Amino acid sequence: MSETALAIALAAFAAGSVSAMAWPSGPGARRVSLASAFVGCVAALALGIDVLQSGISWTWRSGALLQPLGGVSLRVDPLAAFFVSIVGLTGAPASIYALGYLRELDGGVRGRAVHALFNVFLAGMCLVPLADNVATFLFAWEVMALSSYLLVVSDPKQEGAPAAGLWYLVMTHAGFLALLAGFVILAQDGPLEFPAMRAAAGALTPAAQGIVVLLMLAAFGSKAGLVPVHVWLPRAHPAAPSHVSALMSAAMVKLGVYGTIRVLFDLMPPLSPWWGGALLACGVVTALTGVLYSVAEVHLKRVLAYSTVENIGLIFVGPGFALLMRGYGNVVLAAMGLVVALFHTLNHAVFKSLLFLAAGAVVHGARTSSLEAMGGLIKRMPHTAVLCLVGVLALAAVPPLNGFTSEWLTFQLLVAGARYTAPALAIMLPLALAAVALVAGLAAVSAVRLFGIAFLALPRTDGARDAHEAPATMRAAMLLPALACLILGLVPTLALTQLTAVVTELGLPMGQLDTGLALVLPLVGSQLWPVAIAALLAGAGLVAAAVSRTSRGYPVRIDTAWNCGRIAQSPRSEYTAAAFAEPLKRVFTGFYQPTHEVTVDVHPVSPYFVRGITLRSDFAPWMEQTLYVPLVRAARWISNQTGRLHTGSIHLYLALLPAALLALLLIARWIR
Amino acid sequence: MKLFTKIIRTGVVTEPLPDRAASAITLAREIDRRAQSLFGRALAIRQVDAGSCNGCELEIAGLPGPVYDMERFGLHFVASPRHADMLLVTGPVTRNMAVPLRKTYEATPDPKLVVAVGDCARTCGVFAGSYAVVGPVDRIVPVDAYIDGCPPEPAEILQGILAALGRIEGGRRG
Amino acid sequence: MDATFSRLTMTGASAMLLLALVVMWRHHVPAYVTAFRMQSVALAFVGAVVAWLGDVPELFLVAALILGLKGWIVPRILAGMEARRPGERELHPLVNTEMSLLISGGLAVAAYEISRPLAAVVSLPTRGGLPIALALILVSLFIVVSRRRVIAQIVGFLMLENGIALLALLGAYGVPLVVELGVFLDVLLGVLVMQALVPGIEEISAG
Amino acid sequence: MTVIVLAVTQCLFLMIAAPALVGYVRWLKARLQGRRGAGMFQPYRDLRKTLAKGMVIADTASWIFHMAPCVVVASTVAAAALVPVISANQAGDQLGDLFALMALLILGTIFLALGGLDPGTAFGGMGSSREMTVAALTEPTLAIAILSLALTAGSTSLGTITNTLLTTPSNAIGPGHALAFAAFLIAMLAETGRLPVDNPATHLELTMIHEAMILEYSGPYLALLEWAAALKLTLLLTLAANLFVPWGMATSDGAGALAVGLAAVLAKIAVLATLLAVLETRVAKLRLFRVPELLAMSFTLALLAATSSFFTR
Repeated sequence: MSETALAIALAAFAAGSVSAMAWPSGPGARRVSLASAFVGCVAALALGIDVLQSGISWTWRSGALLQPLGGVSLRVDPLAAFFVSIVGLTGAPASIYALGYLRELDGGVRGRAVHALFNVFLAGMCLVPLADNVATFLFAWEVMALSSYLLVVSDPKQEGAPAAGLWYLVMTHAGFLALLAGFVILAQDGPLEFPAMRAAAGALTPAAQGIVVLLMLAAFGSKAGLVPVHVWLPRAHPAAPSHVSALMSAAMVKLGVYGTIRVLFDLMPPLSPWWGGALLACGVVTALTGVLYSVAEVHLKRVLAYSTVENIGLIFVGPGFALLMRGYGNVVLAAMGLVVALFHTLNHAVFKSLLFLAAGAVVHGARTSSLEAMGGLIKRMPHTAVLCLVGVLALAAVPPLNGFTSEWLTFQLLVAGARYTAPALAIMLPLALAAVALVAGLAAVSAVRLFGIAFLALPRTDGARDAHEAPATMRAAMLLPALACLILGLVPTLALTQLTAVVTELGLPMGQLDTGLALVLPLVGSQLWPVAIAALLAGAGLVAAAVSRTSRGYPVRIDTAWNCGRIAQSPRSEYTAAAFAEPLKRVFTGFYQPTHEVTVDVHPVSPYFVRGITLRSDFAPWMEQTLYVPLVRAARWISNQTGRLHTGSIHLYLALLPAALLALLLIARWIR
Repeated sequence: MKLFTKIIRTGVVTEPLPDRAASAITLAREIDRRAQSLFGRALAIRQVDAGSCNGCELEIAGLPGPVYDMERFGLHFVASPRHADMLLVTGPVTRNMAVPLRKTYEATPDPKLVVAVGDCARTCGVFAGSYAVVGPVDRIVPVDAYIDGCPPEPAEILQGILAALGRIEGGRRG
Repeated sequence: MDATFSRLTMTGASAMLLLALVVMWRHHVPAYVTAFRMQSVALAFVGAVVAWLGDVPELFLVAALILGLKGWIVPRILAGMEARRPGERELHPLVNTEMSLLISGGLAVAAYEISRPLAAVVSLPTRGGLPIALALILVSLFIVVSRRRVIAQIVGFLMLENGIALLALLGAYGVPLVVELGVFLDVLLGVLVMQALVPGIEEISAG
Repeated sequence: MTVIVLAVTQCLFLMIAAPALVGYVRWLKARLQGRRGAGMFQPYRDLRKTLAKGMVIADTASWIFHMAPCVVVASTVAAAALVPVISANQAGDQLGDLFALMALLILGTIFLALGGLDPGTAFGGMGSSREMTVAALTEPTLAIAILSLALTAGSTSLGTITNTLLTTPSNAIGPGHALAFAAFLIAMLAETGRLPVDNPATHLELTMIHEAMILEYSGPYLALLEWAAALKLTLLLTLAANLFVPWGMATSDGAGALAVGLAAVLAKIAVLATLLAVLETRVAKLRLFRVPELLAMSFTLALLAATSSFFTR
């Protein structure tokens, strides 16, 4: 069954890209190619769910394909299936969305390219988790990276797209090299097949292990957006078309998580717990950095991108915790750590794709991507507003939506870890818990700010004033993830039971999770019953609404908003996104390092008549400056130095050959 | 600690209202019983300075204090007309305050009372005829009760409010 | 018995730590003096508890001395110093308040981590309080380095001295009485000298 | 069955008692100010009056403005359903634990903030921004306080925590418990917008946090919001009382035990409310940008509590 599903998926993606290229660009081509993308995603989802349910994993190998690199070999196991199903789950709505979203691209070359690349991108993302040898993995990885890069730079009108693309390209290729090196060391000149590497990995020296882990974390971390290698993410996501940024943030970034888990928990032998501690700390720092920037950012899609960084941080808390616990010999907690990480991966995939699609609709409708220029959209785009509110509440991690369930699990995880371990973790886990709690609170601030400034109050610009609702296809596409948010929030056990199977496959048995509506975990003394809470909320809310309707004995009047007797209410008196974040900017001054410049425009007659005052407030990107500027400088210096070699003397060039050969031989000898 | 010993030593300083008939109060029009029963022992007041000399404000500022303690009657000041049941308007209505007064009245949910405090609010007092003055309060919003005096004492203001609520007798029908 | 013993001493010790945190949080110098006074009372309480439950009778004397000297005389001297230049606050310490509080929290956590081996070797029922005493020492050192006002620094120094006394009480049921007396005299002398010097120092640091 | 009935009664008890608590605090503060003050049942009269009044809705408001009060009430009631009031073995534990309670309160805060932003007035936005900031900065303290409770009790479920403390009272002596209690109380002051974080009786918009968001609400909506705020205060006070000083709570379903439990909880809430009134008479409101210092203080306390309960486990 699942073999055919895979075949269908790949065939569909191929068909989609070919049709987009071959067919004269237009509505027909758009429909056909996106429809086949949709079919492919559904097939991928079917494949994933089938394998997750049956637990049957199979492999397929062909030496003929990709022959020079050592042939293609695929393996579908529950872990891979889970990530494939995430790709399918988020790809399907994205394809429907693109039907309405990319209408204006019809009849242009760009339309063709975008649709074709979209299919290629999906195919690449489906193949990455399935790869069972280095060649296939790197090939799929590169396909995914290149297609997404081209999609990022696909819109020439998008300001800053080329720069974003450059950042992305450099980071992803640095990652690629790190990946290659890591795999080569891991394989220890054995065959570059995953099973062989799994068998051989036990023989690695601790030093080599350390190097591999670092390389892999650098590579997958740079794809996932771990601090400090996250810098491409907030640049690339806003530049890409929204359905692509939704996919990048919901699926592609998650493949970094997949790679980490696959290497650290499957290919590598059990590692020292300190790696876990490091990973945990890294995750926490990432989460804090992401959420702090997402609270202060005013560019709509960049707010979402930074919140993706935050959630990636929260996800990485899981594997770190799992490594730690496995190191301390508490297998059940380790398994829980991974389960929670995977569950949050799923939840974030769902609500972040919803939010990016909604953001696309807003940018599309209001013709601006800055929060400061929006406002009042809830009246102009009512359906988008409702759907976006669902996503925003999931982002804020409040019941009864899925974001809350995984946050609750993360809290329980850290508490249980603190309870069941030696005081050596006495420092780490409480601090981690505090940090996660702070992240949750700030995420709520960011969510309120996002929805409140963009959708509520009065429109701040003409663009927002005559914004229009998104076409039906886009709204339908947003409805799917919104429903998923609700279902995952109400019945988390639906997914969690499958995830326990996934981690059991990784040699971390967690024990059978009961499939009831209430969420009960081993080693956790408390339980959560989301459906009951939701019912309680709904009931009490309805009663309250009824009371407010019936109790009043006097009429309801509509009047202008009360602004202390001012004659007219103008959007200029509204709180702006920047103002909303101001208290936090003050509290975390050390982090933002804000810069203020005030320019007063005075009347020529006298300096006492002020025409206008403009305040320009920004914060220093110290992370980039301290980390990357030196790197760039070093790279330039090296290239200049090597430039010196080009003297033009043929003898020098000839001399370089034997020199290089000699050096290689020596190095090879030395490594033996 | 000093603070609390002082508190204990001082005790409650609130004075009972003088029971002499409140001569300073004029009830401009009949207030419907439903509203009166509703506001019986719970009334939220929004004070609007329509352009007074702040003499009346000084007296009004005495109301929440320990001596007159309006809270014992269930009265309290609120920060927004949306929360208010009664507007306590002082001063002749100046040109600048005419619209805000009107808007404040409209912003107050039904049912609502308007009590005009001080001579200026009723007759514009010494400011009558000034180019800056539109007129007395009832030129702008319907007034339920007047409290005369320049300025009226806090006790009289309290009596006026209570008379408007029909909780104490007294006050001429005007 | 032992349980109550350890819990009582720990309560006293953590009360002392809290009073050290008060110095981080408040800006008024009189509040510092009050904090120190109450901290010394808490120290006397701990001493009395140790004397009683650990039956070391001469510690009662020590406790009484602490109460008299640090709980009464020294605070009065400090108050006198403040009375000369009243109303000046510790408005801008070298480390701002949030940071100071968080750092002291971190110091306390670190103290716990450092003193675990110590608490392991000591078998007295009072060992639970050792980390707190260590934390108190670290925190008061931090007060000394992070505050600008000289009086605040003196208070920090005195609290440091309290912390050492606490450590001695909990770790070894107090040092011999003679040493204790010597320390007291040193403290008194130090405070008196400081009292003489403070105005000058304040001038310098102000100018 | 009795458990369910008990749970419902407890929730209803909180809902009904809430205004009286606020009234009591106001009355006591009046007395401390040398005033006679309104009786402790004044808030009921105010609620009755406000519920019966008409409404004025801003023309700029959307359906969020109408939805917010209902969600605020719903989330607060749901949170109240989790709180053990009279009896330590309660049905609320089936629904969720302390973290769920935190999240429910945040849900209410979020909708309050959205309701404040919706009409597009300056003060509404200001209030929302401040309220969300304070709420966000309070989270870590609450989480760590919960952790230190969970470390001794072995679970984050409220019933378990109270039961463990009832069975082994010696846990309560010693620093961990006291520090966590102090931290929780400070966090509670910030959550419920009392002094020194926010002045519940202020009329000056610029100093407002909570009031500024509801300036635009009138009539029944206002009544709902006021009542929800009272309920939040009551449930947090009850939580503080029963999590940290659970003695007197009923452990069996016997009528006598329940009566004792009721008396005990009333006494404890009365004591805490008195403390609150005295505190609010004593302290002045902090400048908004000194509030983080207060929260840092409570966070440090909570951290100390967690570490010390780590080592005294």
